Amino acid sequence: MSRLLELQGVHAFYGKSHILRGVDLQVAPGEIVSLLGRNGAGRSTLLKAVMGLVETSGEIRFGSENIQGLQPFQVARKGVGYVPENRDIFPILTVEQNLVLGQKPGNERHEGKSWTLDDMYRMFPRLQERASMQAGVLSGGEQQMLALSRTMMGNPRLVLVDEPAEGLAPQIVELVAQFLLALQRQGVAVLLVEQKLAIALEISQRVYVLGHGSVVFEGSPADLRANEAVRREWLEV
Amino acid sequence: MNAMLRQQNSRASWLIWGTYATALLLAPVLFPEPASLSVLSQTGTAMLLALSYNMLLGQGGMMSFGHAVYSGLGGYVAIHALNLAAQDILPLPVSLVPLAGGLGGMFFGAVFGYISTRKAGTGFAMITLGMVELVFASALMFPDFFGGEGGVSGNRVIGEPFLGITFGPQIEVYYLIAAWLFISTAAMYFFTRTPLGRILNAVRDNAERVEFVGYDPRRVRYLSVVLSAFFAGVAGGLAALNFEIVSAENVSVARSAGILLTTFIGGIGYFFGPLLGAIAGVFMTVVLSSYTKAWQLYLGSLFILIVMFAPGGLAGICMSLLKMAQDLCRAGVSGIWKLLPRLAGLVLSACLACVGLVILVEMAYRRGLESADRSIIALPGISFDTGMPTHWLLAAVLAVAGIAGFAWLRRGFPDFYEATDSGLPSLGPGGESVRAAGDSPAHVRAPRGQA
Amino acid sequence: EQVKIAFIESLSGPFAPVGQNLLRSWESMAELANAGKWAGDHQFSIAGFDNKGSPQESLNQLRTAIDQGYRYIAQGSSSGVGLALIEAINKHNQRNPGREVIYLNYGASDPDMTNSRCSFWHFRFDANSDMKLEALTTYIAAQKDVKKVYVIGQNYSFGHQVSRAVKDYLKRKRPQVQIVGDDLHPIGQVKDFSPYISKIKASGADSVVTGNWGADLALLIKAAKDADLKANFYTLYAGTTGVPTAIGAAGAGRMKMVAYWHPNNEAFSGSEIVTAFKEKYNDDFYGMATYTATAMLSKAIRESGSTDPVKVAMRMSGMKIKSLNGDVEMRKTDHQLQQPLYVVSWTRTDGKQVKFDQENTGYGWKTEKKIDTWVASQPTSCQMKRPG
Amino acid sequence: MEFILITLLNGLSYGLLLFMLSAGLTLIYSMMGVLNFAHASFYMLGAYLAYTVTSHIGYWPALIVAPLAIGVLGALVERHALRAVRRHGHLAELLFTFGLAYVLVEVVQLIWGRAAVPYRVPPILDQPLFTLYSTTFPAYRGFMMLIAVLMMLAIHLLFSRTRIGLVIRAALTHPQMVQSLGHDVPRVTMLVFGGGCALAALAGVIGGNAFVTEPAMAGAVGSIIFVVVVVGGLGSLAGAFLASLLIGIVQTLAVTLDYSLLGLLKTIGIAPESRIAGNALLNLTIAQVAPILPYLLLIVVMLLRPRGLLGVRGD
Amino acid sequence: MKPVALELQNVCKRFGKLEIIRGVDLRVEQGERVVLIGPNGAGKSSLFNLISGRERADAGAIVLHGSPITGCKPYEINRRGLSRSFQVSSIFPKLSVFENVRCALLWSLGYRYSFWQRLNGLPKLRARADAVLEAIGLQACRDTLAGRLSYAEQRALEIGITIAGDADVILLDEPTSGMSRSESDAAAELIRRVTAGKTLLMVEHDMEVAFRLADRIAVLVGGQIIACDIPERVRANEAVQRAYLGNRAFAEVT
Ligand SMILES: Nc1ncnc2c1ncn2[C@@H]1O[C@H](COP(=O)(O)OP(=O)(O)OP(=O)(O)O)[C@@H](O)[C@H]1O
Ligand SMILES: Nc1ncnc2c1ncn2[C@@H]1O[C@H](COP(=O)(O)OP(=O)(O)OP(=O)(O)O)[C@@H](O)[C@H]1O
Ligand SMILES: [Mg+2]
Ligand SMILES: [Mg+2]
Repeated sequence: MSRLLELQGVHAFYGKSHILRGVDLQVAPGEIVSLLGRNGAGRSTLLKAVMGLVETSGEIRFGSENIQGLQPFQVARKGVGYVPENRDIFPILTVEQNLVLGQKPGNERHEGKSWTLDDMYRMFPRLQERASMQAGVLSGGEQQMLALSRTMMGNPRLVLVDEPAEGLAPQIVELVAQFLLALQRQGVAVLLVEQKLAIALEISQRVYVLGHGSVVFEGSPADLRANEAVRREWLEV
Repeated sequence: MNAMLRQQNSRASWLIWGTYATALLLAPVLFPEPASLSVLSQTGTAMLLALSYNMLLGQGGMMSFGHAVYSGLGGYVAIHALNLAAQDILPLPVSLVPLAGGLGGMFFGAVFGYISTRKAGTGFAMITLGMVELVFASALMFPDFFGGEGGVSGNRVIGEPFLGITFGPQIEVYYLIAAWLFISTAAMYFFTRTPLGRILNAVRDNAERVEFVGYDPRRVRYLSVVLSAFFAGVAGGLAALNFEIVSAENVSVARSAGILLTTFIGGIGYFFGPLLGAIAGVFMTVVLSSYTKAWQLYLGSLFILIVMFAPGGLAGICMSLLKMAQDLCRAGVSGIWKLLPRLAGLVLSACLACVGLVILVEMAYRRGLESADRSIIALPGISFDTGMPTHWLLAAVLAVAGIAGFAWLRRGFPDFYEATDSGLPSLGPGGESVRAAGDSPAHVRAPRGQA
Repeated sequence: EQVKIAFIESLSGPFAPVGQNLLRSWESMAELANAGKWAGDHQFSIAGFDNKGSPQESLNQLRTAIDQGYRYIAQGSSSGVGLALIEAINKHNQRNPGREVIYLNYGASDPDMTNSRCSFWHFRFDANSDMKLEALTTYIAAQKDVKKVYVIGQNYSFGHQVSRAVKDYLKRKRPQVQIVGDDLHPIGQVKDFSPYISKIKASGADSVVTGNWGADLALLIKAAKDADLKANFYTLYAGTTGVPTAIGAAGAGRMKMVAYWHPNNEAFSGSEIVTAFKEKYNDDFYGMATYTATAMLSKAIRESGSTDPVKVAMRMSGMKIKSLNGDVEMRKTDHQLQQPLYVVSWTRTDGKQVKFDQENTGYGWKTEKKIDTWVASQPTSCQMKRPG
Repeated sequence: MEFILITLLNGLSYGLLLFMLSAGLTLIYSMMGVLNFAHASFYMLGAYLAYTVTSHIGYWPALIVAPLAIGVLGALVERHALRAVRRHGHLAELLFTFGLAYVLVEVVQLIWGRAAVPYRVPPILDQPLFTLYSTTFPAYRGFMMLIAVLMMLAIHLLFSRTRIGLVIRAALTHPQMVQSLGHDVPRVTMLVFGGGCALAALAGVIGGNAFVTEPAMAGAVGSIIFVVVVVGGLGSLAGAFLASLLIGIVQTLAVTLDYSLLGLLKTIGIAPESRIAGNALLNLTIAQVAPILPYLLLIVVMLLRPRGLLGVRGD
Repeated sequence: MKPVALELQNVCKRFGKLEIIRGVDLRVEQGERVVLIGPNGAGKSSLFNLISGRERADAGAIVLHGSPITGCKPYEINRRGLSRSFQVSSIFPKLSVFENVRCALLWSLGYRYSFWQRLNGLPKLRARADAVLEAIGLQACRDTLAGRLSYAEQRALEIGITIAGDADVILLDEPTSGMSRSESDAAAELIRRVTAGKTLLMVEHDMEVAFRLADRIAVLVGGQIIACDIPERVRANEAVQRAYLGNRAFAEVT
């Protein structure tokens, strides 16, 4: 199996608190991988670790390069996209400016399709309606759509998506899920963190379960459904 | 258990307040020279002023560039009151003149605060900047009240001596200042423990949310400014008694900036921070300035260092030292032995760096400002000649060695910032941040957001 | 015995150059006096105390100085500080008999200091602003081509005084002269004087009188030059450190000043001092009052045979000496030095009339007229309380 | 007519002058949200450096060298100090620049002494540009206005032609996220800060000889340039431009208005008794307060329109 | 019929050209629990902003306990007994959890702008605050700075601040967002418990929670209420399904 992203023995820290304790994980091109775990298990931290947003040690490889210790913008320029859990849209910019910022400087394209503003607007017509508005006034769900589209504008080969369904109406959740599947069909890999088990299990090929900062389960969604013990111990309250 | 804890707490607080009072009482005994008495008196008023400023900055997140307006105008009111009392128009004992100052400050706080507190954050800061410029300009334009450039003078020795106290000798004025300072400190501390004081903290943290628990943040800010202006006015009144003169500089931007500087140096996250800041500030502006012309450079540099490396201020440094000491105690004898050499090394290299830098600065000042020709700074045992390149080199080597040593030894030691939360209020670029529909203000970031 | 003089001026911050220059003047005078045994065996020593330009801080420094045993206080670059010092010294002397100090004022020119707020302990060696304006207006009144005068000044007590005095005196001396404008602007706030110049121009003024000093003066003159305003400027403070540099060629021919002395005086008296000063400090000597003060103090000490301030003060009160600008007298009634004044104009140096330039600008002062002591002399309302 | 025309011209040129002084501050404030208190100090440094360069190799080289050098200095300050401070928030940044201003004044005095330096307008520009009725308009003033307009254009181009503006403004609230989108925020921030300082220095090169080059020069413009950018509004270059012109014209017009309250009372037929008539407040004319009108304007704008004239954000 | 606690009459709101709320009518009876659902951007939070006084309605009337509150300031509305929470937690990050709750209590207990009483000298206040902490399950982190709480804890605190003042009309905006299935169930329980006897209006995207808590469900689409009925009937409503619920299995309702 070729690997797009590979983590080996990754540790992550916030100041003195040690959050990830030796995580191993792989994502292959064009694969959707879900990262599950309880609140505070460190899933978001893992995504941040890949992006270089937290202090890390260990090895993080993207394609053939080691990206551990790189600055976030360097990681992003290599083709990693990140949709953070609190969306982090830029409130004082307009919706369109937010999207424009998603385009990477240098305009590197990769093999697949390159995304344009129009694609995004087609996907989420709501954004087009609000294109010239300050993004700060968008509704929670609209901000979520914006955050996702903005990252796609950079044509990433791998997207790290943190809780994309949070605050979305069921209908839009469905839309997002389809969007992720569409991405996958175009060869983009997705590392997904999602609370809503049903969605995660539905669309992903493999799942990892994090507990106490390390991987406690790895397998297919079917394996997880079958594994009552892991679910009870590491996922439910 | 709770009761016991509370008892312990109250014992600790008695201890602290007792120490504070004793320190105020004994200060003149410890520094008996007459000159130091006047420095002590100034320190007292500066402490009061800084505390009152921190009511706004530290507790309310309101950065004012015009706090001197309140103390200065309070001072003017006080000196006029004193002069009226001297003419027997106003039956006011000298010891209560600061009260007149306080009421004066409060009055102007009520007037100006009504305007400035309509805004928070940058808006507030800018309004106060405009205000102080206006007041300062008027102070020179209206000599009737402000006494022109000579200011208004008074004579604090009026009326019959009360219990032999005339307030002529400086020591009597010092104790008057100390008494007012102590009472005001207690009052301001009390304020932090009252509903209004607490809500003020809440307004600092998240003004919008406060509106949804029943409070009008503007009103909260307004009342706080008025109260803070009262204490500033008291400080102004005390200064008026101390100097027996109030002049326009007392309402200037520069003076306001000075208050901001000292308060911040002391540390705005702790109630007692401003006290330390005032001591440091007066030390630098009054004491140090009579030894070196470079005092402004030292003051500015200290300030920059604090902002960069210890935003918790001197108080923050104290607290983290305390914490370090506690950790050391816990580590036991062996732990102490392991740390001690390193600690000593740190202190030593810090001293080395300071000495080197100070010599460099002094040499530079001698060379640059005093006269074009060579001059000599004599230190006990050694002397540095600004005309000798080797001497410059020597000083530079000292400084660099000190800095390098410090940087090297410091690794792995707790960062003063990490150990101490600066308590810096968030000052959004536009004051409060943009409202997002269905969103809380952006500065209250979502949990564990990217810091 | 040592006669210790505490020099309280701004020695840091924006006004430090002036303070520094004056401190050096005092030091040079002390050297002269010590070398020439002006005060017999008594030696002068000067120490600078930095008041940071603030009246309040001056009082601090005063206390420090007194505590360190200083009995002679010298100050002069700000009337604000001067007024504060007078009050404080009065109080000190009243509260501490036997430890009196006296105040040698070599520049603070607020008339109040020798009128309503006069004090026995205060001696002014400069001329006060009323005297200077008296002299200046006398000069202006004599200029036949002056018809319309514009008064502009800083909006504070000194500016008010200048404006008032100019109007009163001119009215008295030559009522035909029209005051075509009277403007006040906040001190140090104006960056661009061109609107004022336009106004002056629109008023048709041929002369402008201003009490401005520092950057306010320099900018005013520059703006006038830019707009090609052909009016003469009559000023009081064009000579202090920094201003000549700032004005440079812009003021040539059109800037006049009234002063109690300047190096290009009729006999170039004091030129040795000017040259020596320049050589030593690369700076201009303009604080000649320090000379008068040192000389008078020396004489008083010599004559009274004591350095006790009370005795010295008694002796100085009413004393006459010869200073660099001629015969001068410390008037007994108000302790205001009576001395001749000069009206001078800013001119390119020519080596003959104008030998000394200012701040290496190539421009210096040329005597337009020397005004006799009695002309500038002013009545006083002072009712001095004398000790004993 | 003549007077009005000249007054307007004065107002316009003063307004442009203000804009020139505050252009760099606007750049930094509107993009980074930092009120750079050291702006005026960089302006002063620019003037002094230009003085030194001018006396060695001439004015025209100074026009290039001084801004470049100060720009680099600014970038270094950002890189090695401001960046570390930024994590403590905007207030810390503001305080840092505040302290920096304190120190820079001292440094300038150490290097160039405390008195004014003879920094003069180059002879070529030291002559009238044109004569309006009998008033000459100095060439240097025209040059100043030209530079102000050029600055405006340059910043405008920077804003509209590149994404730098967007990157920095986005980084105002979410620096990490902008980085995660592949933008090198630290570098851009450094460049912008350096650029702002270079603009300040350029203003110094030009303003230093038009005014007086002395250690107090920073303090003299310190407050007024804040008024310009704050009144103009955060995030708005056009706002700053507008505010400069507004302040310039208002202030210049006000100088010509010799009206006081007392005069007003008299015209409506009330003649107050002489004791009151001497009251300083009543006698104060508009002309006398003209130079402090901008502060009044600042307060009014903050109250009525806290985001500034054309600002895009505020509470 | 029970008395009406909150009533909206033809409320409208536009931002510039955009009409966000177009004539909403809604009656909530005393003690009733109404859940507001609707697609993203339908205007749910905006409606909350109008009711709680954060924004001003352009037209229509909002009536609380029979008296109009249209155009009142948020604090005035709160003093009349209406309290709301925010979609993204809005707490006081530099105060302790306990102080957060205590601040929320002060006005309702009548301490107002007092600066002459000592907080610690007010045992009633402390007891009430502790009771609230107990209810929201944050007793354990009483003295932690609120800004350091975990996400779920902050959500709980947000609810705590909202209910502390003992308002009897409570508006909750997506209280369970960002929680996992089992956590939202727990949160729903918490909400049921702490709002017992009070009037509740709540926005929720989690249908499980919505259907479990609601007495009635109102569906807001495009700024208008298209249905307002008991859960079963809303679920069956085809228009609602089309506009909101969708029909694939991701929606966890099915
Ligand atoms: N900025 C921070 N500083 C200190 N600790 C943090 C910070 N952010 C997160 N943590 C801690 O790191 C741990 C893991 O957090 P993380 O955000 O990765 O969890 P998560 O699995 O994404 O959970 P959630 O469902 O809440 O998003 C938590 O215990 C949290 O308290
Ligand atoms: N101040 C404003 N200016 C312009 N448009 C606004 C403003 N506030 C809200 N809107 C718009 O109003 C619409 C409704 O927003 P609202 O936040 O009420 O949606 P919501 O129903 O809460 O959605 P969600 O479920 O996603 O939170 C959104 O499209 C938003 O863009
Ligand atoms: Mg997470
Ligand atoms: Mg919403």
